[in-house]
Amino acid sequence: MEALKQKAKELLQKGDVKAVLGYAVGTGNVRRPHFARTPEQVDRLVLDEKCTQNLATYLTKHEVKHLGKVAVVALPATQRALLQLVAERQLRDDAICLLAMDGTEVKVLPSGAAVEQHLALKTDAMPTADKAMIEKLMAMTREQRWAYWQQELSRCVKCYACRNSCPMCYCEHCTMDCNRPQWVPVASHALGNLEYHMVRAMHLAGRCVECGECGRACPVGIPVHLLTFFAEESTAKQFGQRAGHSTKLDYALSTFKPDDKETFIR
Amino acid sequence: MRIGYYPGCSLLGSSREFDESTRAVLTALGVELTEVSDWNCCGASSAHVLNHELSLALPARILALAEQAGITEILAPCAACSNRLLSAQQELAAHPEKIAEIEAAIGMPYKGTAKIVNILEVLGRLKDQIAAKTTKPFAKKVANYYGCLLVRPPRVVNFDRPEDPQSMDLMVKAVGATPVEWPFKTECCGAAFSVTRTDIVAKLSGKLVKDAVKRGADVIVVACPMCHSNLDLRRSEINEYLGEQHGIPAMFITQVIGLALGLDPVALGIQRHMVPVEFKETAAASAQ
Amino acid sequence: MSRIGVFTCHCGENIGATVDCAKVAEMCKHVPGVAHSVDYKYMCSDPGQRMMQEAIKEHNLDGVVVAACSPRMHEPTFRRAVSNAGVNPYMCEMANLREHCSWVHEKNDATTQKAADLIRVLVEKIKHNTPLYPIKVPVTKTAMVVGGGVAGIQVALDIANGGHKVILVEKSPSIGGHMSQLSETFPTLDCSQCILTPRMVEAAQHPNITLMTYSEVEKVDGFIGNFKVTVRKKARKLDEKLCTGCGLCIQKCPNKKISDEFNEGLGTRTAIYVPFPQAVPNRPVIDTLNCTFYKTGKCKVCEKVCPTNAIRFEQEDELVTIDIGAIVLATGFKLMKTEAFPEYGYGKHKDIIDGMQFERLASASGPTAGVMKRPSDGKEPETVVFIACSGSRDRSKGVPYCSKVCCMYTAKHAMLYKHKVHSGKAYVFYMDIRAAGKDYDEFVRRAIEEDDVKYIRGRVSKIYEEDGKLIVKGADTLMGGEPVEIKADMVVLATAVQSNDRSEELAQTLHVSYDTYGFFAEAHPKLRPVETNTGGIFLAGACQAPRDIPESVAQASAAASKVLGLFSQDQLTREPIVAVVNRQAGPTYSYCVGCFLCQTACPYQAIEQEQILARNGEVIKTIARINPGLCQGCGTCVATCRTKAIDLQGFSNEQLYAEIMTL
Amino acid sequence: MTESFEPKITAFVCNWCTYAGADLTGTSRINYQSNVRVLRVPCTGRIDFMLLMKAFQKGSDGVIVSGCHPNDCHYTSGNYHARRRWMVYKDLMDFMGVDTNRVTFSWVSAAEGARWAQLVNEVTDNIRNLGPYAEYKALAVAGIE
Repeated sequence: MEALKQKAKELLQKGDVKAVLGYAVGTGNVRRPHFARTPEQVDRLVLDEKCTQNLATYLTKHEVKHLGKVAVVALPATQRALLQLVAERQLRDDAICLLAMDGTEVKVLPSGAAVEQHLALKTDAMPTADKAMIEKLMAMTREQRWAYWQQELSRCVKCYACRNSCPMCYCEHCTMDCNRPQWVPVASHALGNLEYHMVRAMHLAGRCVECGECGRACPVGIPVHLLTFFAEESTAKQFGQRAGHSTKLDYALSTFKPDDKETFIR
Repeated sequence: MRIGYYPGCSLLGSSREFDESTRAVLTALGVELTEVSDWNCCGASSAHVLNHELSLALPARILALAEQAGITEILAPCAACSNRLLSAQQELAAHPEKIAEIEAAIGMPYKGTAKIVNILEVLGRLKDQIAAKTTKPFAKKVANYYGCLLVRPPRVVNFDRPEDPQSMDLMVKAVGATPVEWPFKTECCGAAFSVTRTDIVAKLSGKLVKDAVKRGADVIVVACPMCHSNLDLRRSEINEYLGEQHGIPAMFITQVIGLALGLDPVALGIQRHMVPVEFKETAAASAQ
Repeated sequence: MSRIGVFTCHCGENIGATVDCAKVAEMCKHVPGVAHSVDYKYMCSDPGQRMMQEAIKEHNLDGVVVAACSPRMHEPTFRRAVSNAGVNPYMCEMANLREHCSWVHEKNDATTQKAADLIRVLVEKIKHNTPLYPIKVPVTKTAMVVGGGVAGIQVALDIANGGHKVILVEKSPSIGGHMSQLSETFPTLDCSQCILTPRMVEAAQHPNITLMTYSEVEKVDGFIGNFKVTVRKKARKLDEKLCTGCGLCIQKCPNKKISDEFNEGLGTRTAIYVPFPQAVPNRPVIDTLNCTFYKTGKCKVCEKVCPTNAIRFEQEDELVTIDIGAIVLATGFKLMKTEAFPEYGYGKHKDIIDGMQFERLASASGPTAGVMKRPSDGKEPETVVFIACSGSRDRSKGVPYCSKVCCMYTAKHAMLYKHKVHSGKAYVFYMDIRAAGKDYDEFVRRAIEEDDVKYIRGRVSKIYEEDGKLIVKGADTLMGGEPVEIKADMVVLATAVQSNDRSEELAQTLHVSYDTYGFFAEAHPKLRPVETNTGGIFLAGACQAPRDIPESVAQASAAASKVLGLFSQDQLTREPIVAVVNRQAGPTYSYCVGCFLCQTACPYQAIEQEQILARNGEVIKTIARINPGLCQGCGTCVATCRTKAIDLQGFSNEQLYAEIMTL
Repeated sequence: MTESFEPKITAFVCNWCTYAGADLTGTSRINYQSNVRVLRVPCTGRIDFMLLMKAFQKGSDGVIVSGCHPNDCHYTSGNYHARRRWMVYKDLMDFMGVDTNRVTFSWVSAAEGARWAQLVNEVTDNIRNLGPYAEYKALAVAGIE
């Protein structure tokens, strides 16, 4: 922790970055994002197992971009999100500065290439609980799955927390905001909820970095992250392309192979 | 250098001199051989064509035993053995789903981590040392006979050029021999017909012997027990078929190197051959 | 409120007998937005069209649904009619009551109801249609032809004769290509150079053609009608204007032992050289890799003997950028080398040669002056074996395709050999004889029947040397796989035709697609064989697939006609069914967030980057822009765009949404 | 399932292959059931998955999506992109419990007039057997006031 603070202070003092984005203790002992712009503010940084939020989400926001270069305390999922954001041209490679933990050592990753290399050391799979849940759902009958999701989604109030917390949902104009035509009904009712979550999952297929932030952000506890996890896994399984592993764009749904194999097209 | 060793059946039977000369030469070069304990048949000849599961399980057991003994690299001097080991290892690597079934069959875990090497690869690494330790240059004209399993199929063995290979030629050069330009390096010797159809062996190997002599070779050098059987053990059938008497000896590459290193010919099993290892005075030899 | 007219056609009995057209017309009257609805016997007839045009004026209609046959049949007819009545043609849609309804369903109420439904869908669509106008793109009427072989020369001549400027770029010092290396040509056995050389001269002298030999395309920007091509003119090391082509430098060059590319390594040349005597332009180049001066700093004999002082040792490559309207690729092919055949000795036997080497041996202008001499010792070969499909149709060699020309040239080679060596024996090993073409099969029969060439159906497994002979071991599959062994003096491998060196690199420079084997991909295998997927770039000859001379020439003229068609108007007019990226006022400027995921989805490289600049020139945002000159209107980008920033004119989100909501 | 249930089938087809193929069905006078309503788009690449969602919202009991066979796309690769999209979308629909028997993906070329008739008949019969897509219709009723 002290090493991290030390590095953060160094970066600020040298003027390499304008701010360090990390975690601090918030109300009720939760971990909240914290922008440290002075060495004093750095002292409030914490990093422990309670820090789970994917901070990459903030980097595409106008307000943060206006700050200048920001160093980010980056968990593996955050690192992946940053790579994907560079691939999707939402961040410039030279705007990247990551503080990543490698055991007890703090590493400064100053470029996409450095992140790629660092990430290559780790195979960060989906949490086993989520994997098990997806398997459990797939073992159900189709009707049971329908009932499960209808039950779950009935609690959705369409607050869009899942969307807003997602590092890859950076669009300024979301399909949900589209009203000519009004693709998806605005109100939170059975049809609109199903459609919203289906669209969100499709838009993240091949792009989801599997941080699970959307699921954690949901105020009514719907496991919405399972949808994007599933879509990403389906894409990866079928096409062998994965999000968040390279600064070079390799999006499965805008590329193809003539011999892609499916079994259902008649 | 320490290396695992899988002799296989031939090296304990008809080609005992291959085992003897391999051990003698490698020991002389400071290589320590660790024989895989409790090894079994590699599945060559019949098993692999009759039962696919067996073709995987037999080599897998050998490799699993090697893994248990902490062997990371395993030498199988017999070309058929190394070919079987490689084939099985590659198939299991490409189809990991088959591993569980094979593990159940052999009753031990299999990882497939041991690297399989043939005798020419091992000798190739030691070439400089061999050249330096050569006390009695093998000043003969040599027809290098690779046969089929050492270089084929290329996707399995991935060793040397499948047509007109070079590794043995370079090896014998290092001990002072002159390889002859020979188009029959990989022609068929008759292989397993050695036992069942000696007439075919006589015809096929006869062609090899005759051409090697015609191109001025003093000796045919091999690295496969099967090749050796056909060219040596079946020489009387060959000569009968050709209607000519050819006394050109067939030797294992390890024997050639052993002689060059000045090792005892008996330790190399030279006396075990059907065709005596005797050389008439040749131009290459007298030049020395 | 829209004022839409619905015109239901009976198509005689074709629709009328199954669908109650009068009822349909009546039902449509009550659809909101419909101002006028009638039925008529034949809408496409003159009176029918006139009736429609009058109704448009009388009822002040702003959109029209014609419920008749398939839009694939008469959409242009009715759009023209509507346009003549003063309504934008893209405000007219056709409901397919015939092919999709009356012809395929029983006569009953459900069918009539379906007819009305089909119309209602389009009425709702039209409410969201907007007038569209043809896209105009200016055209620079200069063509560039890349590759100066027979295909490239033909394209250049055809375009030039059509009255437009052509720049013919060739990487080697002379135009002529592979055809200039050939001895005689099948199936007529006329001398290749005799027919090609006049064309080469014609191209060089044509007032509309500029030759750029010893030059390569370096970079291509822009799009159809408006390319900017950068060409690297490699330094010939002499002043082409001063050089008269007298050849004195070549005679005096002391370095005479360089392997001659034109003769496929069977002859030698000097360091300053022209590739062959009939070269166009007849100007030498200095091969700096082999020139003594460049290696040792001494020599300069050529400079001393040159009567016009044209030698320029210090000359460097020059980059030239040219405005071009259309590009034709005619970069040809290469042959697989004999080194690629381990079973035939890895290319180490001098007397195992490839087809192009045989051409040089047989050519009157070749290294042996057309006398049959084998390369190793210059002896006349008494037995020659020709092996067709060497590498072709062989997956293990990476060439599963048929090289197409080998069956014919192998027959020709065997024939030429027999004509030159009457007592000689010629054998051909083949897999199948593919001699489809005018007078082609007759030609092969002639080789077999009149010239006594022995054709053996089977493969050759191995060739090795024994007592100065090449032992060719094969099988005769028509004799039940009987092994065949031939003692030959020379073996000719009809090696596979492969895409030319660096063709993939060139394809990437030009943004055209290419297949697994590096051949350039045509836009459609049947219907657009000389076009590429990139507008304004066309294909001719063997750069697309293996081709013989007649096919290359025919394809060249086809490509030229495409270019001439493009150049026939000052502006290129295109259907406005193209994608557009949404634009709006700041601070968002566009729904587009610039993720460019659409870029790889576009089959036409039509998606570019556009920078939105502030007044002070600062980049505010980078978004996608569709180049309407390149977009073909497939809409794949639209479905890829998450923010719905891209839409397809004519099949917009609103239109399709409206259609579905009518169901 | 009621005796008189007639399914509502919506078809999204590309202009160059399947639409033309359906035209050929007409010119060949091959009869098929009239439940299907065809919507024409330039290419399967244009078919946004949201169009399928909307078709179900509007009460389609079955949906057909059809275009050019692989390698035959008028735009060379629109169908390849579409195929990938469907491969993922179908998986996702299944994961969310949407009845994927309700969607039929198919390649019908401009020469396959008879195949189009057969496809429509098979899908229509199949959906008639499955009955109305009540689950989804209930959503729409609940959803749209």
